[in-house]
Amino acid sequence: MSHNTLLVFEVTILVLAIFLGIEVISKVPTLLHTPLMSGTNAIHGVVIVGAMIVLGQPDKSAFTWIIGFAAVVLAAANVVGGFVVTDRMLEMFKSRERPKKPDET
Amino acid sequence: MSHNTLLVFEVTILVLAIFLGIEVISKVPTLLHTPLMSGTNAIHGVVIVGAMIVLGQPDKSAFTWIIGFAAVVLAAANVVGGFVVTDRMLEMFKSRERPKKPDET
Amino acid sequence: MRVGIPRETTQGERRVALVPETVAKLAAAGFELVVEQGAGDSASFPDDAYREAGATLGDPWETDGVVKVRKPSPDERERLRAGQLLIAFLEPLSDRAGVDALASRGVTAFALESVPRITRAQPMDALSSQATVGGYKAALFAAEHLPRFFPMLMTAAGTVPPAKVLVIGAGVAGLQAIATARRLGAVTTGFDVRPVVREQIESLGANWLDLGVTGAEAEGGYARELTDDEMAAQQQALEGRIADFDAVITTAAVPGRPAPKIIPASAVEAMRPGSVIVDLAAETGGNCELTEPGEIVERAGVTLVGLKDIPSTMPYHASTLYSRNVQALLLHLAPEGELTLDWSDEITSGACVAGKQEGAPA
Amino acid sequence: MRVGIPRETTQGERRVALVPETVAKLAAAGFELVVEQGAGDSASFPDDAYREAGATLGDPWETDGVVKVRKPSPDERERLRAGQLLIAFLEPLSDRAGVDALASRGVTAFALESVPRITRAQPMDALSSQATVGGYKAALFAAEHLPRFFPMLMTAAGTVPPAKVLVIGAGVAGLQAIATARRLGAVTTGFDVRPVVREQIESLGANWLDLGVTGAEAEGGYARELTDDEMAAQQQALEGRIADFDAVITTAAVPGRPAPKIIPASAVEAMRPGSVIVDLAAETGGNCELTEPGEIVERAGVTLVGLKDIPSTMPYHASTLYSRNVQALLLHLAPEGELTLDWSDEITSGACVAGKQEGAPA
Amino acid sequence: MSYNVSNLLYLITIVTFVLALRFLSNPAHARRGNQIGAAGMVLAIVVTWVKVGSTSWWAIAIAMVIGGGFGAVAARRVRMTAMPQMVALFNGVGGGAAALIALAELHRILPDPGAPKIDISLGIVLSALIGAISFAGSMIAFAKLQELIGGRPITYAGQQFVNGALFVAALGCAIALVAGVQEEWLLWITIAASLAFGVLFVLPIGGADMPVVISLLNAFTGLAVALGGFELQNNVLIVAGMLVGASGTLLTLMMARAMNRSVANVLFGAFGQVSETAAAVAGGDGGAVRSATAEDVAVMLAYAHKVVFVPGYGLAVAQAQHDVRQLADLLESKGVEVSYAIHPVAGRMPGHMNVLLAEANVPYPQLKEMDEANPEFSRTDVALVVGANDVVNPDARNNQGSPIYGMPILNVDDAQTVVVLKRSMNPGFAGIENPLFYNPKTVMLFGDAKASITSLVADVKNL
Amino acid sequence: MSYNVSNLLYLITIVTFVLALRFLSNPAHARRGNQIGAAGMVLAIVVTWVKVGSTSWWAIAIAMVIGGGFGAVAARRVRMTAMPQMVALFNGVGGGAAALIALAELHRILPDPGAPKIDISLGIVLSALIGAISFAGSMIAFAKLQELIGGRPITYAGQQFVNGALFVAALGCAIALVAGVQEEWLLWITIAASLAFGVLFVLPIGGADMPVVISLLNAFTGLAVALGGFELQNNVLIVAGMLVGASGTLLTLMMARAMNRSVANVLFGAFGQVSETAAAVAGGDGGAVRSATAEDVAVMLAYAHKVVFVPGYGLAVAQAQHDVRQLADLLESKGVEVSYAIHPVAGRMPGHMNVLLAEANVPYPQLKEMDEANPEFSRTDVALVVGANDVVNPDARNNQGSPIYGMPILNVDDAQTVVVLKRSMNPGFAGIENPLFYNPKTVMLFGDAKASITSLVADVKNL
Ligand SMILES: NC(=O)c1ccc[n+]([C@@H]2O[C@H](COP(=O)([O-])OP(=O)(O)OC[C@H]3O[C@@H](n4cnc5c(N)ncnc54)[C@H](OP(=O)(O)O)[C@@H]3O)[C@@H](O)[C@H]2O)c1
Ligand SMILES: NC(=O)c1ccc[n+]([C@@H]2O[C@H](COP(=O)([O-])OP(=O)(O)OC[C@H]3O[C@@H](n4cnc5c(N)ncnc54)[C@H](OP(=O)(O)O)[C@@H]3O)[C@@H](O)[C@H]2O)c1
Ligand SMILES: NC(=O)c1ccc[n+]([C@@H]2O[C@H](COP(=O)([O-])OP(=O)(O)OC[C@H]3O[C@@H](n4cnc5c(N)ncnc54)[C@H](O)[C@@H]3O)[C@@H](O)[C@H]2O)c1
Ligand SMILES: NC(=O)c1ccc[n+]([C@@H]2O[C@H](COP(=O)([O-])OP(=O)(O)OC[C@H]3O[C@@H](n4cnc5c(N)ncnc54)[C@H](O)[C@@H]3O)[C@@H](O)[C@H]2O)c1
Repeated sequence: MSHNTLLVFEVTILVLAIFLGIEVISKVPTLLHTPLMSGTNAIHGVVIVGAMIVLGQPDKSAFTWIIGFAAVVLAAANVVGGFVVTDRMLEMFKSRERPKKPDET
Repeated sequence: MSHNTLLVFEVTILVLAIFLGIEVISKVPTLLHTPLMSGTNAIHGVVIVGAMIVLGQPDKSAFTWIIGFAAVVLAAANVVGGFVVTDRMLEMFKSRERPKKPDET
Repeated sequence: MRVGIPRETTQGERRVALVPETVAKLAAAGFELVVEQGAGDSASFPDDAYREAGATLGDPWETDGVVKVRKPSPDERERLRAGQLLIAFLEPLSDRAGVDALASRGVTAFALESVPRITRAQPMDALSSQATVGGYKAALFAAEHLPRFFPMLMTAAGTVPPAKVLVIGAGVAGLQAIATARRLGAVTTGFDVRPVVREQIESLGANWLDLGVTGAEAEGGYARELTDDEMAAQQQALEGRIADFDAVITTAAVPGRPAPKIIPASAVEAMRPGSVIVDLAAETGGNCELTEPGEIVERAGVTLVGLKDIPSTMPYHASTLYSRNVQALLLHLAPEGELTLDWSDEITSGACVAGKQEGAPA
Repeated sequence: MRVGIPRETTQGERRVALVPETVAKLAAAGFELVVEQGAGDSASFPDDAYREAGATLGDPWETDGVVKVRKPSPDERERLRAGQLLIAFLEPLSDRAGVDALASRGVTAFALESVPRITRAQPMDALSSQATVGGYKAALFAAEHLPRFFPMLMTAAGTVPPAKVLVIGAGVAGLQAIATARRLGAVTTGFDVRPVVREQIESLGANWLDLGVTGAEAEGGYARELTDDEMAAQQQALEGRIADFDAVITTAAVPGRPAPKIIPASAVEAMRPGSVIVDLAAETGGNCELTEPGEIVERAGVTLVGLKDIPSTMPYHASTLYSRNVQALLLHLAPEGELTLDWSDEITSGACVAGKQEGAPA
Repeated sequence: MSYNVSNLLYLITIVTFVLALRFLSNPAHARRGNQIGAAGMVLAIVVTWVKVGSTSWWAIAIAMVIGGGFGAVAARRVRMTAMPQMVALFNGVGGGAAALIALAELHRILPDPGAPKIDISLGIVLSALIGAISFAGSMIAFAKLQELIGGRPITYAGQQFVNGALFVAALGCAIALVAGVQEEWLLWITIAASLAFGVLFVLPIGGADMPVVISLLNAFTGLAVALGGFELQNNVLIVAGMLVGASGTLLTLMMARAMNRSVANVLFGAFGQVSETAAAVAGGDGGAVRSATAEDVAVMLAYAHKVVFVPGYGLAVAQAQHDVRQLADLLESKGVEVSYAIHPVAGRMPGHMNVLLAEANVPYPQLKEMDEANPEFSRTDVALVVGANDVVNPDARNNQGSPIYGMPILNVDDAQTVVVLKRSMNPGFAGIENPLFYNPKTVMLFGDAKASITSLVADVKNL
Repeated sequence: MSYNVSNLLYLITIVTFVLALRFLSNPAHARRGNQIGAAGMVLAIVVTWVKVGSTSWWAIAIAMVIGGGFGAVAARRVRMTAMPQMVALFNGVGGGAAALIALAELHRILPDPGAPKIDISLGIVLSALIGAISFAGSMIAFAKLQELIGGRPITYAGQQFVNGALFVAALGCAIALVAGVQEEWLLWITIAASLAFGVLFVLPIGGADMPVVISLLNAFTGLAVALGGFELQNNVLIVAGMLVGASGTLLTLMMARAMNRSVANVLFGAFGQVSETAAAVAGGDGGAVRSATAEDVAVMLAYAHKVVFVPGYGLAVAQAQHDVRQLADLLESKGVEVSYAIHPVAGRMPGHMNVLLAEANVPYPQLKEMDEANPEFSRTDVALVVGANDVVNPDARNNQGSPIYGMPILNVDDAQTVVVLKRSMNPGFAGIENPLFYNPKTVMLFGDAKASITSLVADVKNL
């Protein structure tokens, strides 16, 4: 199996992810646009995985070391900040799951 | 890259396909249940690809030859019959794309 | 078959038994129609309209049958011949003597009150059609005489609360009164002794008044008369609740019996000054003790509308509906324009109050 | 400040200028109120209710101010003193003499008709509040006198089509008449010379009758009088269309002018027998040539209802609304219960028709 | 054609399949969806054809002509009412194909006795197992629906035990194969047990429940195909198979829910008892009552040219007049012609319906009296009977013995479809049965009329 | 941890991300969605940590503490109104990280001068390019929103040309690299040009349009991450990045549509002109008018405790009384407390609103007159003003010079939020401006009241 075989599989995954990305949010109400944007922003913070792999390489040059370190810093800010900001935005929806009034059936 | 690497990619594809399969039909109205079932039935007729590969193998045993031939016959029936039946079921929706009445704005 | 349409002679009666529209249909069905001059005038149907519809002006009594609204006066009775057909409100239950007189003259008389209340006979049900007019008018009278608005209004000069209207007796007339009062925006409540009526009242968006009194339903959907004890209980319960209402419309009736006295004098006194009671049962004595049949009077600050013959206040449509009932009955008795009385038929034998053929079932 | 509430003496007038509810509020605001015995009787407000609300029974003329519904009769005028306040419908535009007489006695008189129609003065707008009663009642009168149903009914005795009602003049009264007729289920059409009214009519779910006649709107939302040519054109256009309607309600008025004669005799003749015209402008001569002000008459088979002073037929709520208008004006003129006339104020100077202080703007 | 190029082309097929499913879920585009899927299928076949090259191309061609020809003819010939068994049949052959492929692969790779062991993936064995179950089950479903064997549930004591044993046997042999007992007879036992299980599993299920079962077997076939794709390392098989597997499973759940049943109840409920729902709605005169969901009715309404509302007393009781008006407005905005047919004695007082509809501001010209309405029904697509009963009872026309014989009624049964909204099978004012409800043209939408109409409004909007 | 095991664990992360997006699209579960996503992220980090093993673990830890600490503090501290710039900032650093990773990889694999050429994939170069654009663009967006630089569009002649040239330069160098000119300076040019392009691309766009731009840059970052994942053969990066890329793109389109703009108009519309929409709704007294979509208002209504309808003449003109009643019923069924506040002179005749609401059968007890309604507004979540204007004009209270000064009004501005349904900014009967519309508490829902209420009903139902 060549590198290219894997590439084909990767492309397949990519295409499926595109469809899934579109389908899964297609019913979002306008009011959630901003929180959803913020949430997806947090999710691409997964780039931290890549950054960790770069910084975690053995035998790396100083250049890679610095770049990798910077990448981890930035990615970590993306992850943490992204999820926290989204959570704060969504707090407004929290209190509103109120119980049915008792006199209702 | 081992066979297992590919397997992981295949599993990833499988998982994405599961989500996609669910998302994509999640809004189907009851009236379309049967046509949709029939349509998906036609789609799994893609097994004909597998059957053709089996029958198209060089240097195959007589057993494989027979089995492969039978597989192609069955799969072809699945494909053709599936799409045709679905189309007939959906004919009822055809005529109904009527134009707006002229006196309407 | 020649059918005569006399002018009504009862005092205040403005209806006419057949209107030109129906005359035309009957003429087409093979009837010959003779209209007394001016018969339809008071209901806004001029003689010309009858002529255009195919009737002739003449003596309506010189015919094979006469259709009227009210029972014939003694004078009119004299003009009826043996074998002649008569269709009208003949009051068979309260005016036995009149019916007997007709029978003794050999007249074959059909009373619209006696048409059995079966599904097939609904087009001939003149009680229902006239009660519809009565119920509608009753609500209008209430609105008319109440010194208040029916609807709620929020205005620069303050908020006017909606009037509260109570309808007692929710038969055909009562339901129509409820519907009309609700249309005008009043908060409407209904009451009846027949428990099935509750759903019907609520189906008009009105409230049900629970007085804890229930009676049974007799054949044809009519109520049976309450016992004295039940009646006393009802009066008392009502007295406690009636002051909540600005207007009360009563339509309670038990066929062939004087109207039940549901509202005693004490209940009237409990009402606020300016309140109104419209008593549709005035014709049979009234549901209210203080009603003066035929009059509008004030008692203890309460206006009591006891007008009789309310359908006559809306003669055009009351006649039109009545006329279609008569048409249905005529076509039933004489399908091709010729009288063919089938005494085994439930409607024919049920509606006939005089001159019924021997051997016909009672 | 002592304020007197006399009993109305005008023939047929059943309203009263202040009702107990308002009396209580004014008493709380520092006024002293004197009610003539029986002042509220005909409007269903007994003397006791006034007493409970804080008024005293006595001579209403021996006070600092008198509030009435109708302008004082010559006798009553004699009882007014110089400097006394008077609030009532004083007919300043049509009864110049009466107003002058008041002025010469030194009375400070405020006419409710003259309250400027500005947003702030809406709670004092007694013309609107009484017109509301008039419009509502007009629709009821039409329903009452029409020999037909207003609503559509599909029954076993055939289908009754809905009545067609035309309302001419869609000011406050006209719109209320439209709303009420629609509530009763009539197919309702409105017409006015002011084109802005079209949207308002349609906002009540009614149709607009296009007669091709439009006039201009004067200050305060009133119409200006049509020219003779315009009037003739309107009469003619209407004559062609009026036979389509079962009932016509007219409310057209131009302030200070006799009511425009919109419906000529020929148009009445064009109508079907049994039709009804309710002429709310009867008080100022009527919109219909054949109207007999104060009477219900039949002309060419058409019933013409020309009753005057319609709000008096609903005295309870008419008085209540009027009373709140008077209260608003009183509180405006005497905020703390003491008269403090600010002649620079638009409402004060606009509504004052006699006894206006020197130097106040006209 | 290289493995990679073909896999990339297969990716296009995958995309078409996803789009096909998406479109198939939407009434307005369903047919286009099917066509897109078919196009993708043709591409996949062509790519495979080129890839396989000259090897056995004639055998493939012959097999395709035989299979395809049979499929085309069978699908064309079948009556509309026999569609479900066709789906079962084509699903079964698909499952059979999947099983055969797995069998061929396993046969090829299974070492000769004594030869060194090889790696056998669980996927391929499961593909054989599941494909066989799907094949056998579908064939039984087909036979039942085609009435080749009795449609009634077939049950006997100990059935569950036998089924369980067969399934365990099949799975056990499959696992043994993977675990290293690489004997060909194990494979044969797996397949035989699977086939038997498929037969016995479907046999006890009644005809009315078959659609749910077919949908489940359809999902099974999809899964079998996906598992086969693993072995062949073929993305199109993996993705297409799994799309069908997943959406088929969801669809099965939805179908069961639409019948107000759980899937478990459908599959195992038949043991020893007839389905209760079916019994409850079986009519007095032997006819059956068809009940529909609001969604179904919504589609009928939205795609109709002319809809006539027939209100009755139930409309008044439910106070649904405003909602009816709203539904009518909505339909009109979609270009449907709407009117109301008012029977003279509908309701409980003269003019009852008029009062309600006037309140809801229904324009008077839309109200048709009986004489005007009756000739219109024959060109009406849907007559929507809202809480009326006696006034649409055909016994008044046909049954001399009926107490309402002779009353003129609204001839709703002249319409293409009659939808009756009421809460139960209870009679109306006259207290008599209504044969209209057993008319094959009629579907019942049970529930309070206000609630039903509200759902209809929502569903029509979502179309 | 082996490559395959880690990739399988990453698959769990992928699943959590899909679920996160799904939940985030639904108001009832959005918060849970975010939490699920965070959990998946933690898993991915732990897996990577273990996999990377001991190498540089302390460096990673320090970097994570620095970055994470900054992110947490910044996100916690920021005011609610400054959320958008935070999103821009965090998106920018994510893009930066992606670019740095690509840079590191390229630096590592680029052959020394003279050494034999290697395969460079387009993906990794594009990752650097797109990541850099996203980083620079986001930083400008952040600076604009934070008012570090002017929020107004910044334009100059030839801008489009300069931007185009920069983009072509970046792309050209990237392609040259892949095509075989494997010189490191090309990489640096690519990155420099991308950064410059990012800056200049965002600079001309006005503050009001920023959310759309941020959403687009968010999708860019997702794409950059996915492309980086290709190089690292890391499924979680590919799938998560592409999910964000695809959903971010769709979201961008939807956001632009919600503003009634096209994306192109947002991105390039600013060249040489101020956005027209923004200008149209700028208020007379300098305040801005906020306009909302029906969906937004639907969410507000559905999640409110108490909603007060304030009808005016517009309700009558639109004849929306039946629809208002229906919306009220729907809200009540969701447990919202509903009432109607009726101003004495609302409409054009005394009792105008009563006529309409009685027709729609609104229960009398729900109608509140002004004196009763006003004290309630302070505990009202949403005051829904349906076609009223003068009767809610605060000038009557505050502005001595106003012709309506002194008229008592309905104090809707005491409510938490005021939603005004009308067709335009036109005045009402009195012909005067209404400062209520410029109140920060107010959102306008423009359109015919009947149409707006109908949409609200549909949207509330779909929540
Ligand atoms: N119009 C008149 O003047 C008048 C007067 C008296 C009698 N009638 C008689 O009344 C009958 C009128 O016929 P019709 O067809 O209008 O009414 P009907 O025959 O009484 O039938 C009404 C149907 O509505 C259903 N229903 C009741 N409440 C409902 C709800 N909330 N939601 C949905 N469905 C509901 C009932 O079935 P479920 O219980 O299963 O829901 C019932 O079968 C005739 O027999 C007529 O002779 C008429
Ligand atoms: N009640 C009475 O007795 C009476 C009598 C005469 C005068 N007035 C006066 O009338 C006014 C009443 O106040 P109000 O707040 O009810 O009305 P308003 O101030 O006249 O405002 C009505 C608003 O409704 C909007 N509108 C009109 N048609 C619409 C439609 N189809 N859909 C959505 N919105 C629509 C208009 O804005 P768009 O054009 O932008 O849509 C307008 O701003 C007061 O000034 C009062 O003094 C009252
Ligand atoms: N099946 C049919 O075709 C048909 C036709 C017409 C009417 N009906 C039914 O017949 C019923 C009665 O009709 P009607 O209007 O001619 O009746 P009615 O005029 O005889 O009586 C009017 C109402 O008064 C009520 N009543 C009697 N005593 C009372 C008391 N003490 N207190 C309170 N209420 C009292 C009765 O129950 C009745 O509802 C109605 O329900 C109507 O629906 C059926
Ligand atoms: N701004 C405010 O506060 C306020 C207060 C009350 C009334 N108004 C407005 O003032 C207007 C008039 O009120 P009104 O009812 O007292 O008026 P009105 O009683 O003077 O006149 C009644 C109607 O008759 C119409 N009319 C006159 N000549 C006519 C003709 N030849 N043909 C047909 N119609 C004719 C007028 O246009 C008016 O609509 C109304 O529109 C009302 O809304 C405003």
